[in-house]
Amino acid sequence: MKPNISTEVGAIKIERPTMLASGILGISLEVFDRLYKEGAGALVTKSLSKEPWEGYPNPTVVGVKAGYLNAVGLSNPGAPYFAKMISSNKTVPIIVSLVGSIPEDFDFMIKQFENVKILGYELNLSCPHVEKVGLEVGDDPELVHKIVKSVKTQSKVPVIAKVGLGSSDYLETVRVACESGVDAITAINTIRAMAIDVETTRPILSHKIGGLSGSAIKPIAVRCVYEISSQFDIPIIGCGGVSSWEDSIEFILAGASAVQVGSALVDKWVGVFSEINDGISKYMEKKNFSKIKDMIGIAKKP
Amino acid sequence: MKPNISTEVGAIKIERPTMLASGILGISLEVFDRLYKEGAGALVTKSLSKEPWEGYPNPTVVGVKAGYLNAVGLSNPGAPYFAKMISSNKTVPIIVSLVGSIPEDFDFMIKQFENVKILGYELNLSCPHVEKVGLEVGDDPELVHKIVKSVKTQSKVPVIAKVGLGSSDYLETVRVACESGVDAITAINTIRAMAIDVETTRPILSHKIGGLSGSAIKPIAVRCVYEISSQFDIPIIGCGGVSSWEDSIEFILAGASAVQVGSALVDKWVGVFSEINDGISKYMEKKNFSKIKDMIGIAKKP
Amino acid sequence: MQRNPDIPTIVKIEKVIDETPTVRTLVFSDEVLSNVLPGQFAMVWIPGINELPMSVMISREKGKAAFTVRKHGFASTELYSLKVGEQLGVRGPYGSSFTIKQGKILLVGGGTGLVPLIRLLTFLKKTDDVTLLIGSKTKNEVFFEKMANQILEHNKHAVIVVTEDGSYGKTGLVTEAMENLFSQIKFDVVYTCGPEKMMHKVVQLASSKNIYVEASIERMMKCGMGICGSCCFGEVLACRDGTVFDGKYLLTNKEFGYTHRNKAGILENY
Amino acid sequence: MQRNPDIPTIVKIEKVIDETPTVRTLVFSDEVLSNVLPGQFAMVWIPGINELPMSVMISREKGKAAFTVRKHGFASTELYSLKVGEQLGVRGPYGSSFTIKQGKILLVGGGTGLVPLIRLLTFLKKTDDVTLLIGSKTKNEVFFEKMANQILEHNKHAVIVVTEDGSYGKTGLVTEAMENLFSQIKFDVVYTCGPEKMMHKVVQLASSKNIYVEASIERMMKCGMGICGSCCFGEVLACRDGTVFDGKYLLTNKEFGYTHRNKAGILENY
Ligand SMILES: Cc1cc2nc3c(=O)[nH]c(=O)nc-3n(C[C@H](O)[C@H](O)[C@H](O)COP(=O)(O)OP(=O)(O)OC[C@H]3O[C@@H](n4cnc5c(N)ncnc54)[C@H](O)[C@@H]3O)c2cc1C
Ligand SMILES: Cc1cc2nc3c(=O)[nH]c(=O)nc-3n(C[C@H](O)[C@H](O)[C@H](O)COP(=O)(O)OP(=O)(O)OC[C@H]3O[C@@H](n4cnc5c(N)ncnc54)[C@H](O)[C@@H]3O)c2cc1C
Ligand SMILES: Cc1cc2nc3c(=O)[nH]c(=O)nc-3n(C[C@H](O)[C@H](O)[C@H](O)COP(=O)(O)O)c2cc1C
Ligand SMILES: Cc1cc2nc3c(=O)[nH]c(=O)nc-3n(C[C@H](O)[C@H](O)[C@H](O)COP(=O)(O)O)c2cc1C
Ligand code: FES
Ligand code: FES
Repeated sequence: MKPNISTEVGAIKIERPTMLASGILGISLEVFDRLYKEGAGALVTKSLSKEPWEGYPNPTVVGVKAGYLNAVGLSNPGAPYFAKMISSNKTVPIIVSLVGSIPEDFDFMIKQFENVKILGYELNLSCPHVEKVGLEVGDDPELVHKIVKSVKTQSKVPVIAKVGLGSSDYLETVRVACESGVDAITAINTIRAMAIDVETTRPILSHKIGGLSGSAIKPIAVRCVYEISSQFDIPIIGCGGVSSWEDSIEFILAGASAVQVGSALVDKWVGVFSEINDGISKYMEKKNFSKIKDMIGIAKKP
Repeated sequence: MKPNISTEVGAIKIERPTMLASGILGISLEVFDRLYKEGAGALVTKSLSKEPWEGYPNPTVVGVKAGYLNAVGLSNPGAPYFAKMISSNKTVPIIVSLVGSIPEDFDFMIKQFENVKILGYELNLSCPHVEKVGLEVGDDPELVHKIVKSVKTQSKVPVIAKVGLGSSDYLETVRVACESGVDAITAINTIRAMAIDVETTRPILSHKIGGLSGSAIKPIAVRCVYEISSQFDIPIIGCGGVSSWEDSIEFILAGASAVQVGSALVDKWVGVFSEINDGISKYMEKKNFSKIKDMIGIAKKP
Repeated sequence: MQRNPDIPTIVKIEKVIDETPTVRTLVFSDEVLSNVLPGQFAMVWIPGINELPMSVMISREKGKAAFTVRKHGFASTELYSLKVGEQLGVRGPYGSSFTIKQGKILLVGGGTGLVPLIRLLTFLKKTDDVTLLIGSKTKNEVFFEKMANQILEHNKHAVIVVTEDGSYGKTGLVTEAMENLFSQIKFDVVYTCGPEKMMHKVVQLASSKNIYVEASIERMMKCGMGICGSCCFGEVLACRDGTVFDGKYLLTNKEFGYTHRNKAGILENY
Repeated sequence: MQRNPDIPTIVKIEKVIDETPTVRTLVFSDEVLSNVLPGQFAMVWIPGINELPMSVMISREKGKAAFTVRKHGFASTELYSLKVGEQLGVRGPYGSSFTIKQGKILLVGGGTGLVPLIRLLTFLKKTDDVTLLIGSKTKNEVFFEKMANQILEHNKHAVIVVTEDGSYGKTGLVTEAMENLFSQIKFDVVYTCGPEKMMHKVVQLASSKNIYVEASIERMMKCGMGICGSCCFGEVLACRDGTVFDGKYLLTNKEFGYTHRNKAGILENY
């Protein structure tokens, strides 16, 4: 029998455990539809704000030896525009990523999606390069509490909190988010980092400091998933450097119910999803796992 | 005229800006002497504790895609033994790394080195995989204050604090260390991370979680050096993923007065120091920098 | 060590050529960019200023490449204003390229859209019969005419300039000149690059005659490598799936010729 | 994709061979390890238990490699006790190898120190005149005698076993037998691997006769790749500069034959 690679992230049920990470190509329904057909189990949108944001000037994305740096600056068309754009959606499993500074920002945005078919929300509490949102929210437990509480009251669909490594203990953010009723955790976002060009003696990104993604951060992300799943009883989505089925299994063994793929698109393009799904399926067959659930967190056995 | 690659880290003057990082081969005077002759400007010892430590069982060091993971567990022969071992030193520029939990630990260790020729101490406030020392100290500002104050009172040589990314704001640790009188900062140590083998479904390191080093962490380390040098007036030693002269210049442009090299020894072995020194020298010649100081922090220009 | 295409390589401008009062070609040495395929582009970092996608222009000297830039807004004007000896960061090459076909070939270019077409000329066979249509508003905005003639000197060829105001060459729109040619010559393939409205018309015309046609598309680009999504063009990404698409596909893309996204990702009309 | 030698590759034990009551050979498939040079070792992960350095043993089957392990303390006993079908992680190969010389060759091995010497035999020329001295405490601890004879069947050769209690072969220490041979034969090269006291004597004897000699050194190993420092041996690192060193160097190293470091890095006497 073919193994079943569908998975559940709390109340979110998806056919395949590989999602598109937020901010990656996540700007149009047509692209979502294409990636869904290519094998992504769910599509997380770019993080949306109340109003459209242009983001930072270029350079906003560059390579480094073991990954990528970006300070896109959360450019996005704004929640109202985006909600309208995907309002015709019937089939694509979309998770809407939201970014804001106060509960009211989130309330406003959630209203926009009231009649739009989406799987859930992902709260970006972890963007490392824009002021007053992202990590600056995630690093403030009281604010996290208020935002999650409020979003949970407003939202009819599950709510995921996306955390990252900021200037406070991310496990504290997870704790507060869990206590405030969040349905799942995505870990992790990019890690604050920079690159300086030695010829011009300048930081390369226009914002100077950006976020590191890709293979470089995978061992850190796996550690975070392992720590969260060891300390909390909450579904986890692993994110950070996933580029192969082995990486995905590694996150699942550490405690993730699903994974998100971002930077790996550079090397593998849209075929990355089916490549990973097939690999997971073959692995499960070989190892006699019949469903994803049987693998989640088993690296924690003593 | 040949550029001058000697540098000063506060009161510590060294002939070349490339140091051996703590924990790397740092176990015998003979090896230090060899690496000094190979071009290292200074040699930082393994972090020493009051008593000998065996460290964790193997596996303690393994590769990952973009670097290395280690949880050696601070194995070391103890400060008294080590002090005796290097007591005959006359020529090698040694920086003694110390690890402990309370000020008294450090006081005891510093006594051992009273009559030994060393350049300075590096306080390991940042080892990410041993309990009650390293990051668990670095994450506690009050303890950092007490330890640094006490060490500064005892020590006749300069004292460096080595920081890393823990569960609190590392810039706060830097601030407290500076206010407590530390002479320089080394940034950064390895970052908590892990790898799980998918075939056996087990964490690879015996300690499960270890520290990530190598190319993977370089952009994060450069960011930290840049942030510290933007906010504090303190000499900085850059560490994390240095494997070429370009990397070293990148750290210097970000604000470092010198760099430490660790994981790069795997690929380049002991020739790494002279390779980097030569590269720095050629770069300075081409760019018309006559001394290291002229390059420190210039990436911060607007 | 192989160079990482996603990390800027610093090059130094060695020569600046004034093509028109608002267009300049900046020449520099770079082995990798000197060898890109026609249609491929680079992300060009003007340190301290911005980074822009630029088609890679040929240089007739070995190991050299160039950008031909029109001064327009802030970033392109800064790029245009760089002097010999100043530095640029280049990453790439990115994107797909024109498919090299043989026979009776028509190229239709406007403005800096000529850049990839000029490179394409250097990839054609000596046996090809090549017609290049250069569209321009007015005489002093015409460039690359002489260079195109030189590249094609051993081919059966025609380089035809069309100005809207009739100050040079033929008068009218380049697409009108193209319709005229179509009534005389049966082309095997049409390549186009320039303003999207123009390309849209070219693709429609060629398709209506069942002639294979390819166009190179411009969209807002940030990463150039297919992750940021800013160049999204229907369900494809211009930087990665393109920039070159064939006419058959383009006519199914409802953005083609009508809309593109701004920096925030909002659709705007052309 | 090339495999990263520093990440454990999981292999499955396919065959277990009892060599003596306390020594077993575990055979597995691994293209990389099947082709290592004589003297090279792997770091062998016994999942959930520990990781130990092990010389890579040959297998006579293509694409296979093996470890020959003596049960001793906790980790080696766990390794020894593994069954067919169980998994091991292997990383490497690490370390230098014996220099292949020609002529009259003497190999002096003790215990599992025979492992790299047996591999070395497979690298010798058919024209070499080869003598292998196998030292052992007693008869039932002798192994690899037959295999050595088989490998050398087309060479002029002698495989001589020396037991301390005289229960098999010659009686006495292997180094005594070596002195005897030296009085009869002029060897061109001597290779040795085994207990360090034994190797020390072998190196001294060969050097006193001006015969080129190499020995493979064991030290506490953690990383295997030259960063942790645990295998430090004077100013060299056994895992990286060695494990094979020539006699001339070894006699300048004041640790050789006398001291080694424990897990904390403290020098202990042999
Ligand atoms: C694949 C590709 C190849 C190109 N090749 C050339 C070339 O060879 N020569 C040339 O002169 N121009 C070329 N362009 C256009 C160029 O990148 C700029 O869009 C143009 O120079 C305007 O820049 P600006 O600074 O004046 O823009 P601004 O004045 O800041 O903005 C004006 C408009 O320019 C466009 N623009 C600005 N930034 C970008 C960006 N990062 N990506 C895409 N469009 C942008 C937008 O439509 C914007 O609304 C190319 C564009 C693309 C996508
Ligand atoms: C390069 C090299 C090749 C080797 N090849 C073989 C081989 O082919 N077959 C074989 O049986 N043994 C081999 N050994 C020895 C083996 O690695 C172990 O040292 C031995 O099996 C004892 O392990 P243990 O678990 O019984 O040790 P324990 O009982 O835990 O300790 C006993 C002693 O074993 C040594 N030891 C333990 N762990 C290590 C370690 N990580 N590195 C080095 N020494 C250690 C120490 O001297 C220790 O004091 C080799 C060692 C090295 C360095
Ligand atoms: C270009 C780019 C844009 C991103 N934008 C967002 C974003 O808008 N919101 C968000 O939560 N994460 C954003 N991220 C972070 C990714 O979702 C992901 O957490 C991170 O890249 C790590 O995954 P990866 O290593 O697979 O790329 C972005 C990452 C990149 C590279
Ligand atoms: C095997 C190993 C052992 C280490 N031991 C120590 C240590 O004892 N004390 C310490 O402060 N840092 C220790 N470190 C961290 C290094 O000093 C350095 O901060 C880190 O490896 C990043 O530098 P790199 O990328 O150049 O290796 C160790 C690192 C490695 C890889
Ligand atoms: S420019 Fe980023 S996806 Fe095309
Ligand atoms: S075993 Fe780590 S340096 Fe040799």
